[in-house]
Amino acid sequence: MLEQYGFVVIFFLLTAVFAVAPVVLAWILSPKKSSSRKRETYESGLRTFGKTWIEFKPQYYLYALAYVVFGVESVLLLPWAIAYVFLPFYAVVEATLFLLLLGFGLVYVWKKGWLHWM
Amino acid sequence: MVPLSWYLLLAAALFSIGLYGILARRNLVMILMSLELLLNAVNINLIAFSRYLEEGQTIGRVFALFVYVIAAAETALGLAIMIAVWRTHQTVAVDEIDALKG
Amino acid sequence: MGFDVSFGFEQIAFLLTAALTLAAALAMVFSRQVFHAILLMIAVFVGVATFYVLLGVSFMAGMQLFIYVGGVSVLAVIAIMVTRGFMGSDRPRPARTTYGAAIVAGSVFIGLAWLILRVPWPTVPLVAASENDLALLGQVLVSRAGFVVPFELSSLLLFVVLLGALYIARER
Amino acid sequence: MPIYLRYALNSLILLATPFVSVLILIWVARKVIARMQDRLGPNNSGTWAGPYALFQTLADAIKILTKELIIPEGADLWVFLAAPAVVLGSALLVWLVIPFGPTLQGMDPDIGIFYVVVITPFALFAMIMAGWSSRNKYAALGTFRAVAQIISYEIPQFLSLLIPIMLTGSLSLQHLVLAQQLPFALVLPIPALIYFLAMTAEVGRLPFEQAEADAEIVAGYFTEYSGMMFGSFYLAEFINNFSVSLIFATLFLGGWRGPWVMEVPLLGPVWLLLKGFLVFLVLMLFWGAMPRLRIDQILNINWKFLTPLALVMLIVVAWVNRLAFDQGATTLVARAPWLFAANLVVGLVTIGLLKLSSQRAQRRRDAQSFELLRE
Repeated sequence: MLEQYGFVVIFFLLTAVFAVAPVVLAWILSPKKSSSRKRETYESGLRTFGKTWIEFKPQYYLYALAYVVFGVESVLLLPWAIAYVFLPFYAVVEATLFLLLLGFGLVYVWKKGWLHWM
Repeated sequence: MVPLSWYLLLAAALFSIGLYGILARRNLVMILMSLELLLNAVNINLIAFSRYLEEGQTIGRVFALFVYVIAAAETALGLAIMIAVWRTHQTVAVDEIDALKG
Repeated sequence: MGFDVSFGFEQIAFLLTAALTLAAALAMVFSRQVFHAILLMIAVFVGVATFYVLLGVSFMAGMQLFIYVGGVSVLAVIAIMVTRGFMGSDRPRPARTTYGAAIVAGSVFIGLAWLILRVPWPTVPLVAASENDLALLGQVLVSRAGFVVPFELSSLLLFVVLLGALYIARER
Repeated sequence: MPIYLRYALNSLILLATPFVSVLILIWVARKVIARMQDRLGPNNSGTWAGPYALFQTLADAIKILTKELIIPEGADLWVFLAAPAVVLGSALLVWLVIPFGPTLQGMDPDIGIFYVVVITPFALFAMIMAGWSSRNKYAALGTFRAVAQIISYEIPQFLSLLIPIMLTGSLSLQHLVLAQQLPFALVLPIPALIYFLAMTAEVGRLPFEQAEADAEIVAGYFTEYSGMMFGSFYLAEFINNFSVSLIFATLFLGGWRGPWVMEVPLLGPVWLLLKGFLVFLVLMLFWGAMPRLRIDQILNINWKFLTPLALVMLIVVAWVNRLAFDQGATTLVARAPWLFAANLVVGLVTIGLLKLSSQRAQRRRDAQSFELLRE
């Protein structure tokens, strides 16, 4: 039964080869004359100053949060969408309720201004 | 097919590794991630059981789906709390966040 | 016990994936860098998804990757990026705690393994895998005799999580 | 034994296709954009670049292969090296399931289009790996913007993807093509539009080009990459552009369906590549014509426009399709007028609401400037 996955395994292995090949090829062909001046972190031509890592706004987290909630929600609808053709009418009503609740959440967050970029 | 016991042993191993992570790490992110390992172990069990022992093979999968929902919800809330704690305490190590009173 | 099986494509694939997954999981809980731990966690998730493919439920493998790699891991990365834990490594706990944790986890595993090996589990599935039974899954999920109440409740849960988490994490 | 050889050969063909087509498409893109900006673009100025400089891309590829690979100090070596491979690999993996013809497809797994969806996060993680490992402020900034943009647009993309799945009742890409007695873009113009915009944002093409934003943050998450490591990102970007075009053509433009395809099966890939090329051309025209939106505008468009619209469309299509079905319209062609009318109504209402909100914003701005004047 799993013999069909033979193709997938071979395809995945070859994909890995193809993904690594360009860099390996370049590593063979390219000159290797590294110097500490070259290896400096890029900073528009200036010498690097300060911490190279800055702390970011929690704002980004809010979007990630909204993404995860919406993603899980829509992925839960996937089995429903596949079965939609065979489902009775009340299933449409259920999915509508499901989506309306989510939409209500979006509108609430929107009106509260929590998705407003600062 | 692979015997069911192999899957169960695998899930048990994953569960124990996750448990170790929860007990031994200090960073809140690491703890939440170890918790995901536990949930993954549970899901392997659910799906293996539904595949081997259930005739319709749907109930186990539906349960696994709900476990996914819980996992996502738990991570989202846990990390939100972590960020709030970071803002007030400037730390994410659990043994330093015991001053919840003040 | 079920260990007297012939080693075909599937058994080898299982053992290989299991070894890689468990190695990644171990490396994850021991890694000092939190970001490396997240990358290793993704490796674990991919491994678990491979088990679902081996079990013949590739839909769950897709779900696993979508929710964990696309959701939870991204969330974790962004969370450590906005706190300064991102660059920093995680200081280890005192050795006593670590040994204690290892002992607890080890004994839990031994206990579970002992319990599992005592039971004569089946070595072959009850029924053959059915082709494309995703529609059945959807029907069970939203039918009144099935799981429609948890289905709607999960929507409610996610709604509450959206509001609650945004309320906690937003800037004041 | 021969079966595995055949598998390997098929895989090789499947994997070589994106590389070869991208060599041509980069040339096309450069020509198109040059013409839009009243330039010649790559041309044969007395060298050996071939007629119309067709081999320019090949020459560039050889050149970039011989450039030095610089690894910045402080970089996390293995993560830094893995990122280009991961991004290229995830761009190539999609080609496993693209249906070129009724039987001409690498594989048709039962999760079909869902496979394409779950590949995207890996490319996202390659970006995060690149941005994290190079220890560079610009790279970090670019990573953040890229992540915020890509994860946001995944939502409307997925929601509008649910609509064709709903009408097909399957995830298999072959079934999705076979269900399109009419191309879904004609039946469902609004979901197609949402999907197209979200897809443009996913690959970071110009109205939504915040990840690279070369004028603001140098080159975004791959600032520190040089030589072929940069080349891998560039290659993956173009492969992604083309494969999302092909996926869009499969989902909404009827895929390999076309006249005489049943008589001559070899026409299947021709039709698909033609449709995909047209979508790709539109992407390139956007690239040449559009200004860059700010990150807050991009996120606002997503969360305050596309996502609610996709939610509404999902509900409306579910209801209208069911009602039409109950009225006896059992085929897609019979339901098409219903669905199209519903799309039209939603579209008009949306335009009306947009007008209203822009008027209100204008009034608010007027009031503010009036206040300023009075002071």
